[in-house]
Amino acid sequence: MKMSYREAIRQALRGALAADPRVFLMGEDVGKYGGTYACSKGLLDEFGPERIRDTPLSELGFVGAGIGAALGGLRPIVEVMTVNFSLLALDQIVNTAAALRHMSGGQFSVPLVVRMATGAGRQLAAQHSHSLENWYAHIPGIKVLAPATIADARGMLAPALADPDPVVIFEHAQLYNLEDELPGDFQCDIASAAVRREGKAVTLITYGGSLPKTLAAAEELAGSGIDAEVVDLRVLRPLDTATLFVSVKKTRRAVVIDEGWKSGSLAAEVMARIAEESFFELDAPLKRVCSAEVPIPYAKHMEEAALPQVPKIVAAVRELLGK
Amino acid sequence: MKMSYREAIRQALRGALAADPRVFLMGEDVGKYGGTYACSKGLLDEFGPERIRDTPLSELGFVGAGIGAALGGLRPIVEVMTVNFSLLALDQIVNTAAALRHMSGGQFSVPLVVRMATGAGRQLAAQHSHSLENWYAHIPGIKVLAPATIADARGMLAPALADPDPVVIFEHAQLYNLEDELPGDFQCDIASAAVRREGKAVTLITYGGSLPKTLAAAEELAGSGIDAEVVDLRVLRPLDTATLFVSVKKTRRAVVIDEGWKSGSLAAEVMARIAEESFFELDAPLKRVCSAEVPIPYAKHMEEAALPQVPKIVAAVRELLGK
Amino acid sequence: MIAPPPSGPVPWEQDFARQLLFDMLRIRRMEEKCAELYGEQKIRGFLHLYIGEEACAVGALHALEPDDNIVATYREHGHALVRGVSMNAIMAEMFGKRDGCSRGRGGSMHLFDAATRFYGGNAIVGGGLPLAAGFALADKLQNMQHVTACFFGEGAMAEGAFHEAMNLAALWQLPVLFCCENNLYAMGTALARSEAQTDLCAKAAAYGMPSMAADGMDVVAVHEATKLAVRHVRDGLGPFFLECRTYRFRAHSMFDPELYRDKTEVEQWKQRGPLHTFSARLKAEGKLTEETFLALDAKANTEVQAAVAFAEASPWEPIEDLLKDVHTPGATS
Amino acid sequence: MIAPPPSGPVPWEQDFARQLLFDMLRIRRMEEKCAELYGEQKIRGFLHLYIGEEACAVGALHALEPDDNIVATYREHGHALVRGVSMNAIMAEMFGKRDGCSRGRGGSMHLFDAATRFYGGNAIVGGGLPLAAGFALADKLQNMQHVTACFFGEGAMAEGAFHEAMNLAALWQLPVLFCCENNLYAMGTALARSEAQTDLCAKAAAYGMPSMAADGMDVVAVHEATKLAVRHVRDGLGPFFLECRTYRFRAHSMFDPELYRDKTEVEQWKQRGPLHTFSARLKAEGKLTEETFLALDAKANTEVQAAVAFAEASPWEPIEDLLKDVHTPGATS
Ligand SMILES: Cc1ncc(C[n+]2csc(CCOP(=O)(O)OP(=O)(O)O)c2C)c(N)n1
Ligand SMILES: Cc1ncc(C[n+]2csc(CCOP(=O)(O)OP(=O)(O)O)c2C)c(N)n1
Ligand SMILES: [Mg+2]
Ligand SMILES: [Mg+2]
Repeated sequence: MKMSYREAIRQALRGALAADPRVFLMGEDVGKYGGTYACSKGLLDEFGPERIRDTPLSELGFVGAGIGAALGGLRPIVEVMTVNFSLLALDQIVNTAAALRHMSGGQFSVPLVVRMATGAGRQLAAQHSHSLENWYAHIPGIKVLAPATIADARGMLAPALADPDPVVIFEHAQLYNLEDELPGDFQCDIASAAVRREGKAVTLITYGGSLPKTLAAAEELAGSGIDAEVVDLRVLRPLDTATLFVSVKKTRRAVVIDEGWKSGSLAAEVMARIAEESFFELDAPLKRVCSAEVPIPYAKHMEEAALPQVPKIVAAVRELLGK
Repeated sequence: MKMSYREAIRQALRGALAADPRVFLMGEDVGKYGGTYACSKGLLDEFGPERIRDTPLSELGFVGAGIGAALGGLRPIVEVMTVNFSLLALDQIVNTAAALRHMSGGQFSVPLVVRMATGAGRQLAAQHSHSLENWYAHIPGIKVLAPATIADARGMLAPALADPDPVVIFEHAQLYNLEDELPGDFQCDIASAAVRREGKAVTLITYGGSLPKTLAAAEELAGSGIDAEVVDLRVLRPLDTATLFVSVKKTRRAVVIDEGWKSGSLAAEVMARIAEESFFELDAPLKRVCSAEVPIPYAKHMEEAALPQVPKIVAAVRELLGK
Repeated sequence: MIAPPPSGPVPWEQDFARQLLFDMLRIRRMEEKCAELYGEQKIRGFLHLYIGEEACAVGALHALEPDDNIVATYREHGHALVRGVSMNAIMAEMFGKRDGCSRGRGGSMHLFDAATRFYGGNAIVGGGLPLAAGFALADKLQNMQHVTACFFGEGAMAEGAFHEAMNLAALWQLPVLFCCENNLYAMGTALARSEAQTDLCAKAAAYGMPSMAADGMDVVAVHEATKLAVRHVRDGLGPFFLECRTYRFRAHSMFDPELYRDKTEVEQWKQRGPLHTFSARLKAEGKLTEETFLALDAKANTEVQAAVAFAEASPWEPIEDLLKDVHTPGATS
Repeated sequence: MIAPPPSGPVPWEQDFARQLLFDMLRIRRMEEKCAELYGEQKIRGFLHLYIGEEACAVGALHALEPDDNIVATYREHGHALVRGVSMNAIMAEMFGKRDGCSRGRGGSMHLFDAATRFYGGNAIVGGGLPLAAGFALADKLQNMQHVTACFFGEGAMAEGAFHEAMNLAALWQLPVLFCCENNLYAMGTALARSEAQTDLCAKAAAYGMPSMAADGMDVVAVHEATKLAVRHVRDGLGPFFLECRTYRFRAHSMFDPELYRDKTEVEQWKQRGPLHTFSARLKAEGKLTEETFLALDAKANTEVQAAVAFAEASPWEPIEDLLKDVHTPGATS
């Protein structure tokens, strides 16, 4: 069945709410407004205002309340409208949700799911275009997911809710309108990376909103005889490095594509892992295509220039291969 | 003259306040209490409550007020007691201080200095032991400094204040009691890394609170004939990679020591830069010694086990060199 | 809470009254055009229209001086315009062009203008409030009798940033005018579903801060209230909280399906629209004729057309300049 | 603001009165020992003593039920103890030992105990408040008549987290008892230098939340006030704000040089110390003899000695378990 990423998220939410009375959705405008990205449209009518809970503008407050509710026996899905506003809630996520289990000597699990839109590409300018996935991926005690396909959009929520510990899900805002076939069995793990395209010449490693661009680049490269393998990280913390190492062992070259700003990016972590563990498998330097180090500008041509794009990925691979 | 890191910071503050009437210090307990780490002891009496300004517990509010005051013509030094509490202020730092100049088309500079203590090692447990330097080093629009010596503690504040853009200074809490000779000329740049020890066998790259440990490890290694070069990053954003590359070209091996949690660390960024630019200069995989991926525990033996320590650095180098 | 001044005949010279009417018209016509241009994809990203709320910015900003500081939100076209940013520069900014007031870097949500001390243009709800306290602190420490006027929506009052800034301003007696544009909705969330206490002035009382509520649909009420408030602040008596009760006639942004409110509610508020009620009042008082009104309206439309032409003609910023202005050029460090 | 109950003779059975006195003694003796042990470097990190404030935790917690949730701060030894966490487990935790209530992972600032629903132990000022709202939301949605009691200092009230949590609790009518321990200082910052409005109950009014101020040096006043407050919350009438006016006799932490307050101020407050005033009152009313008092005190000291011995004897957590409990074991994903 063909469906949009948005609809896949919506069905995942609906399924989770129907399956477990402890599950509820909470966040700014998830209810009456129908969700900023319309992911929760219709759910208020179906599940009522207690379980589709509109919050005031209080990111720190309602994320913290989500943690408390999780400790209190519920299974909250907290929607922080976008990663940009999650900066206001980081204290609760890092200092409480992520740390609580360990600092209580293992007494409390925090079964909280936090969802947020991420990324640029819609001309929303500097304060609405962050890709801070690597900030979250840096924090012990949480899992970080980046569904990049319709199947993962549909499938990742259930295992995230089943996980007894906090899980943060990044939905790239550019993906909501993506349409694709939803496989009959969309159940999935939240532990492994996925090879989205097999190839032998180079490994392209990416996640989230950059996956479609990377696949398009791989197609273009295939046209000129360069056979790229594409690995979708899917899970940003903990990283499934085994899958990466197998691929790099085969291709002996890797380029990482990551919408985060270059310095301090998740791309750097992936490169570091390879440089630590697969150094002798490499025939060439590691490369990355990241966002330019600039607050994302509004003007379309400037924004495009700031983000990873198909031609840049293609060029990076060609440069690496000397072709 | 011998002095402590704390005293060097205090003299830097005093010098800055005396030199420019636009400079003022603001933060929790900087005044009457004398500063949590006693860095501002005596300054209230000398400069008065307008310029040594105690704030309520409102990290988001007073950091934002610092930005406004900087725009309004002053030169605020905002002390966020520790990086742990700066999580509450990140929105203002990232979405306003760092972005304002670019998103206004270059109309406004934000000459703000934010100081904060960082790091673990004092048994303060999970919520008081963060090393989030790489979060800050990820953000375009700010500079990030990590004075690790008495000279830098004394010297870095003046160029930071002279910088028209926001500068974040990390003072490692374990360094405050460090004593050393203050050179007569402590003026310094806030652009370059520094080679703190010359050597030929391996490059040890570090910053902040890990510098003393790394130097101690280098001494120990020297005892068994391993001659390590030690590079202190000093400036975490933008990275002075030229100095790193020169060193790696000489030693052909590098180990990065970073108190941040391993995944997504600044160490990863340093490794990525080397793997991109100096790959063919390397004779061995890159290595790093970081904090274990765990909220820092209270018990002394557990905390020590979680952090980079001299023996771990020594062991990592030996492993790399096969000695 | 201080009582608002009594209503009555418009207590202004004819020229001043017409100026304020004209400013409201300029905002209205400019934004109507913006909505059109959004449809044509000339303007992109988020676009938050101020239509219906014009009396707030016009009434308030005309009570301020050129040296005062203005801090606003993503719904700030009107504030920028009334403050004196040229319509050309605003329009070019929304087009993403080089002659935009933020060189195309900011777009609709990030209008900035150093010359008029217009400090944006902040797309983080509540983000401007701490900033405003800082401006006022700078003015106070430098012994300057400026006022910093900070505009924000009622939705922002649930954010911690609001409370921290209010406390700092009141504690340090900073010259800030906190100007809440209470349009009853934060996106789709009605005030009563976001605030336990819907009497917003009660929040100012929690900081010992004087406050006043004004009819935000009436430019006279807003202006007279703001004058009193500004007097208080400029006299060094500390910050002031002003609530302007208003309503937005349009959707929150161009993406909003408006599922959360009744058409009839919107229609009722439209009957109180700031433009036609004020012009009717001026006419009734003999301070305006239909002819003059039409002339003002035509003048506003001409300005809009010129602004669109200007924006169209303005060049794109060269891509090579992408990294420009991340840092201040020539910074020596 | 609701008026506190009138003072008068201690309105309690003798046993109950002695129990509360004993609990205050237990806290006092335990913490005096902690200070000593800090000097001996048995306890490290930050240690925030509650000495002087014992009436607050003792009075308040005795008004709560076992199924209620408790959320506290880094100054929580007393709360943990009165709530029923064993002194052994508390002391072992401060020693960093395996039998500590947080297995030595948390230390003084992070006491936790699932069995007594004692949820810490939060070292981020204001950090516990949103959490408390969440517990209460869970109880409300699950139709459980529990109360969540959240303790915090007056310094926390300047944090955005306080305001966001107060608003959520009031807006959703959540069963939270907000219990502010106003000891007049946040580290070195006196209340009047951190809050524009020093009448803290006025802040509750800004959320339409009922409130009461009690004499936090008087365990009777605190207990009676808390009973009323808890009744209100448990009856489903929404959250309640209780201010306990108290004072800490010791430094903020073991690093504090106490430059910010006069010795005489401290001495004056000590005259109102909760232990000796309450025992004097009980004696005057014939509910306590000096003998009984000494017996209780001896019993408390015995408990302390045993706790220290227990902590000493407890093994260290093996270093191999460093990464244990970052995630829940056996999580399948
Ligand atoms: C911190 C933050 N959270 C959420 C948003 C998304 N958002 C943008 S505007 C808005 C509603 C704000 O309402 P209000 O403050 O009343 O202003 P209005 O739009 O009505 O003028 C929301 C939720 C944001 N921009 N910033
Ligand atoms: C968010 C945050 N900022 C700063 C600190 C440092 N700090 C710890 S306790 C404290 C004072 C808190 O005062 P109050 O809330 O009155 O509680 P009290 O210590 O008086 O019990 C401060 C500033 C912190 N722990 N968390
Ligand atoms: Mg609004
Ligand atoms: Mg206090």
